[in-house]
Amino acid sequence: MFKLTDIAIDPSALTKTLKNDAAGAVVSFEGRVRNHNDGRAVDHLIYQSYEKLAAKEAEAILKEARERYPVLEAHCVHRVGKLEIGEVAVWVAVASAHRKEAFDACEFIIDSIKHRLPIWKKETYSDGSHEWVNCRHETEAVCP
Amino acid sequence: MFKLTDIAIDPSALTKTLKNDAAGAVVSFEGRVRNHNDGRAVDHLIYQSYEKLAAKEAEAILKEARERYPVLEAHCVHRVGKLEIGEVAVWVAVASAHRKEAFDACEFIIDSIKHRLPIWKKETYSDGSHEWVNCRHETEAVCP
Amino acid sequence: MINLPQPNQMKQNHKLTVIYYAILRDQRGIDSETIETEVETPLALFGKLKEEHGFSLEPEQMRVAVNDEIADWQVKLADNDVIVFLPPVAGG
Amino acid sequence: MINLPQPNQMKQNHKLTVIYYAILRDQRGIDSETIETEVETPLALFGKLKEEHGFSLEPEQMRVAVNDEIADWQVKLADNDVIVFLPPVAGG
Repeated sequence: MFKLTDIAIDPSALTKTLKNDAAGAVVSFEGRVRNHNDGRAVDHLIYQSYEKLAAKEAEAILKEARERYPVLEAHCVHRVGKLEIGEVAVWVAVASAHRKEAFDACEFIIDSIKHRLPIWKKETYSDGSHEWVNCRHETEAVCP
Repeated sequence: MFKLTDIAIDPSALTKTLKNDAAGAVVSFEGRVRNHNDGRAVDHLIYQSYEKLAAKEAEAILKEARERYPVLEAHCVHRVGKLEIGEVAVWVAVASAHRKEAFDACEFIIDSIKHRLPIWKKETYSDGSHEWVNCRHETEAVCP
Repeated sequence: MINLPQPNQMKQNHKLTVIYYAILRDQRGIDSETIETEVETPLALFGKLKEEHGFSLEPEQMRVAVNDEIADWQVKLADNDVIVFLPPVAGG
Repeated sequence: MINLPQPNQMKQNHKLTVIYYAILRDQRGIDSETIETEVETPLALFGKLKEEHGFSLEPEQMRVAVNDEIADWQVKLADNDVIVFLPPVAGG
């Protein structure tokens, strides 16, 4: 399941959707708005998404994860709009029988989400300036 | 923070303790009681712990994780007593600025917890038989 | 035999819708627009729009979607196509 | 000079507390016990208990803790020491 939402993501409510008696492991990832990026103090973020293509691409990523790893459940929710420090921008969770595949699949999904989804992030800094940041040509250090 | 508890683990309440404005990534792991192990249908589990040594060893593991990876928060709670299918046996969560180190630290902690903590697990199967299982000499397949 | 262009191969105006996101939206100042143009490919369309609006991105930095599918920059555009130029992404 | 044992090096009875967990607890049938014995090391103590109670585990499969610290199997035990034999673990 993939969803774009413009209201606050509640990871605890979402995690309940992962109930599966065959699951021995649930790994989840929360991407939160940090108070800093690349050495600059961040005030808030704005996410824009190309909804139709983002949904299509995200479902393709979840399908690939299910094909690569023996997972029982794989879900992702991405926030759009204005986000304050500490808010959850993206949530990914995977349930599987054993833990190794849950870690691997969760990491595969979030890496793919960050690099492939048509979603853009504008950072506004404490000094009032702002910038559209991107991951594609940058290092992990800049793309948490 | 490490805690042993004989009451149900609530991951959502625990995740709130990870609030940290510098955190861009939170990775959490839930080890749940599966309805099967090694091909046998499981009815319930009983965990026993050597509390003093378990607490000492767990704090050492969390300290090692902080030394190896640049993490902001690293916590673990382990359940003891009788657990039914679907209940959470162990919860680990790590917050860090970037995601790679959160995944690595979380996986390091749960691997270490499973191999080093003086905690024992008795599986009772659907046919009424039971067995003390262990990870030390077995493969990942048997140690979810 | 001389290969004269047939009427339906001649350059003609298409009605194209362009939707802008992120830095392109900021630089264009609008979310979307419908354009009558004779350009035939997304590459040519972006070239024309870049010239008019001074976009800072180059096609090499982007992908393009036509009617909600990732497309080749050299695909032939048809009347009523919806084109989205995708700046480098930054989800998560 | 003949190296005769001094009185305080002679074998004498210690009072030791043993706590059992997991399969050892099941096989012993009790959680813990206090023993008066002249054995001097955890290894010798386990050998004696294994003989008495038919434990299925071997020392090679286990670690031992003395007074809540992991200890060497050959450490000298002292009066009032608390000994825990650790079956193979299975947390998580």
